[in-house]
Amino acid sequence: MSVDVAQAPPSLLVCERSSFVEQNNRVGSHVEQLHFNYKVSLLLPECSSAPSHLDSVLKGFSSFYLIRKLPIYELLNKDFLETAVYHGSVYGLSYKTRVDEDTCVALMPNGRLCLSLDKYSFQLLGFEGTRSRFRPKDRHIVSVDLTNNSMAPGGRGYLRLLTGLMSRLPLSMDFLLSHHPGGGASLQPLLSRYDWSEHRPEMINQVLPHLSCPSDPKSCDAQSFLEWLGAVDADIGSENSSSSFLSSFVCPELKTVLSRALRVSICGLLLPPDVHRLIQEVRRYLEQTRLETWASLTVHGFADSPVSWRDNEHGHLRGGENFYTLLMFQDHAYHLYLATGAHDTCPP
Amino acid sequence: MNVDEKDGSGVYQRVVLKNSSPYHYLKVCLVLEDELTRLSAVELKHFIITGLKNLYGEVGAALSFDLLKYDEDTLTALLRVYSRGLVKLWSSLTLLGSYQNQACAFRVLQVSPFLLALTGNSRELHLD
Amino acid sequence: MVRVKSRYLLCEITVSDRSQLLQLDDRAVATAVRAAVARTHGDYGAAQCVIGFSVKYLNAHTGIVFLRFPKRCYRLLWSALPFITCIETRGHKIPCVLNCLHVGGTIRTCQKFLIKYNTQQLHQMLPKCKNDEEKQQVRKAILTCSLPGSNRKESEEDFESEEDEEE
Amino acid sequence: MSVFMDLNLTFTEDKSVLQRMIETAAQLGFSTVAINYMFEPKAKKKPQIPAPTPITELMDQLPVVQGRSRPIRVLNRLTLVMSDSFHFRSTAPEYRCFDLLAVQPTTEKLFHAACMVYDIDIICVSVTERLPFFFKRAPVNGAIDRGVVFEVSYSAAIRDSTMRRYTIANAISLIECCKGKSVMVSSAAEKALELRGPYDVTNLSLLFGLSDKDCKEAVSSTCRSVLLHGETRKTASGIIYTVKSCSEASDQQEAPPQSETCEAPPSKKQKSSVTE
Repeated sequence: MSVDVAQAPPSLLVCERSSFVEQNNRVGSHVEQLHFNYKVSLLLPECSSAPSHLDSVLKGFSSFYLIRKLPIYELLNKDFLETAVYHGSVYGLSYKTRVDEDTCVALMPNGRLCLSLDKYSFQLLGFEGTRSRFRPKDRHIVSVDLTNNSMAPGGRGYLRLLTGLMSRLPLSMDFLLSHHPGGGASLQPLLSRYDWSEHRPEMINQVLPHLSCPSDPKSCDAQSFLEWLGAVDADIGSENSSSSFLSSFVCPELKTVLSRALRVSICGLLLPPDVHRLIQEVRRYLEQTRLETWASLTVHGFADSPVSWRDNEHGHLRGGENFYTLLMFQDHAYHLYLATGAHDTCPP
Repeated sequence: MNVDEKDGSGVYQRVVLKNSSPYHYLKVCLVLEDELTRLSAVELKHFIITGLKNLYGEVGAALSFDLLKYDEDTLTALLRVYSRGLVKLWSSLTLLGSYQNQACAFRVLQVSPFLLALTGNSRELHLD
Repeated sequence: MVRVKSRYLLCEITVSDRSQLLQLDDRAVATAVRAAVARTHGDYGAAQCVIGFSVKYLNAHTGIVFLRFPKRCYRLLWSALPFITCIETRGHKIPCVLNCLHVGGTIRTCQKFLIKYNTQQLHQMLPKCKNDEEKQQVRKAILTCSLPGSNRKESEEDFESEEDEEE
Repeated sequence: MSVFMDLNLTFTEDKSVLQRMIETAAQLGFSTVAINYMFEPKAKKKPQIPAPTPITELMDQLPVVQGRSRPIRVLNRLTLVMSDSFHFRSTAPEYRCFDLLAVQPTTEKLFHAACMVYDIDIICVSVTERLPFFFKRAPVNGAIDRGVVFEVSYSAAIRDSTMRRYTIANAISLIECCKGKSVMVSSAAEKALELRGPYDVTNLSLLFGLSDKDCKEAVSSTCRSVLLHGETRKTASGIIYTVKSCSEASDQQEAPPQSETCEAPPSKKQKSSVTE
């Protein structure tokens, strides 16, 4: 039982290189499968303001609702199921809960309800679930498909879960909810019963002057490119010499200096369809510009979501990072980097 | 490091890298008893090196890490350290208890193998 | 019953003037090792040798020393040994180098190694002998080299350790 | 996995220091803290056990835990520093005012008794001196079976270099002995700046020889089982629970049970829920 102090926690990085024109490219499915996005940040080199078509997409991200103290059994409400969940594209995630400490709940667009419970709550709930992959002894995952026959209102499984959530484990928590096109109408009956507020994703535009950047991102190695991108996002200067006392961080080799670059970031509960639309518009933008250029898009998932890609379990050991970076070029080629932390399954 | 490569037609390429990140990044904030005390970046780095030297001796003091960014007003810094040195650096930050005879504490706000993750922490989402 | 696992390091203290060796004692060596560990590995290293570290045996004539480290961290502690440049005893500083000859799991294996090592040394001494009398003595010494056991003999060479501690 | 707890904030007379400490703990993400009243019985004289200050007197409004919508939970705990066996009186009614009861034995005999006999929740491991005795497997395993938890506190390691060596050394020898089970790491902080965040503590416990998983348990699940164990002491093995109906019993401090039934040893049921 010796512990090595020199050991770092594990991480995972998947690099994918392909082209949008390729039939079996998987960008679309990757985007769809990361359901709960917290932040999208876009970097456009040699651009000072986004063209109108791009701007409208950026501003057109769906708004989302915050419901305070929502009892979870309300998600099993018959009317709510019929007006919203069965139609698909309802995104719900518990807010101000931590996946490594508390109970977390996620409602996925495919109608799947996922509860990540600690051992004691799981025993109280009395509904079948599976052991957590990462903390098998004290965390259990209950994942049910609400669109399934057995979970139809009145069915046995349905009643069991409903009574469990109503009497044995009366969970109630702050909940983020959104519905794809537009959100509104189908969620209104549910919202009207509780204290709720509507939120718009928060957008920040920034033009970065004189940015040193790797001259050929296509051939740049994944780790150093991601590091450079992170440095741009965090406003870290890379004008060090490698022998400097404070920091030896430098821009990857063969660098050029961009006269300017546009950085846009959006925060909130962001929906995959919106991200997908943004990608299409960025591609259009790349086609239209005459400059030999590229664009990068980073999408961060929620650290405390019980699922990351698809319905793969997601955990939080030291940081619950799950994000992907899409690097797009003019010739429709793309690089996709999917990264996860220690308690996470390999992205599909 | 583990690389598993599926190379289809030559156009589609997928590589899975396990624990490939050479560095870990920490976002830390120094809290001092006297809130008016300010440190320069060089002082902060020296202070951290002292901490490493106390806990891990000369071997620890030789551990190289970078101060990527430092905000003197909030005493918040971004550190980069080789993955092998993460536990050492982090624990020595934890055990640093005094700066020039006044009590202090390092609050480690976030740790990640990816620098990008530090700017997209969903735990910072405040809606009220 | 679970055994406390240890590693025994068999080291040779090399000094320029062999007579200085006689001034050494267990405590001086232990202090020197502790100080070196604390210097190179700080409080963390020092904490590792609070419990489980001891100088098991010191032969002040040959400069052979047995160090006992906990198995969990012996590599860490071992790495500090080359940084010992002098041992302080009774106010004197004896400049020396600790040369690690063998690492074993029990004292017995270390002892076996030590006997082999000493036999080798004696063999090397043999050609250098000036007169027959010396040669005879060395030959006799080689013959008496054996593990202290059933028919062990006291010899003038003092490499056997009296203690044979199996835990 | 349950919420993060720090079951050892040292009590001081100065209310503002205590309030700052509780606020800082909430800010760092601890959901439950316990205020620790250290008590060292003096020889011969009949010891006077301090009465805990009610939480409501301490703070008007409890601070909200960082990133969560609920307030922090504050408990009371008594730690007896024992140098003789008569210092522990198993039936002392004063003990009932506390949610948790801890003992810091200073001799091997007392350590053995604390592990095997005394009806307590926590055994503190001294971190300010070289251990006066070695840990033996038998009593340690006995304690684990009974659901008693060992505590290592880290704030002494922040204060001083020598203490740091003893903290690490003593913690390592404890954890070698109990294989990382039933160990809780707490602060024993005397002021707010000696508190560290839960993830920092997790990382620090790696130095004590705990595995990645046990580290996180040391500040969460293990603490939770301590709380449950503390409840069994108050409520007759967790089976019978009596509350005086007339008194205004706050949710922080239940009125002491009426009968002596609560002195029964923790039942099998509790044992399994703690060690699982």
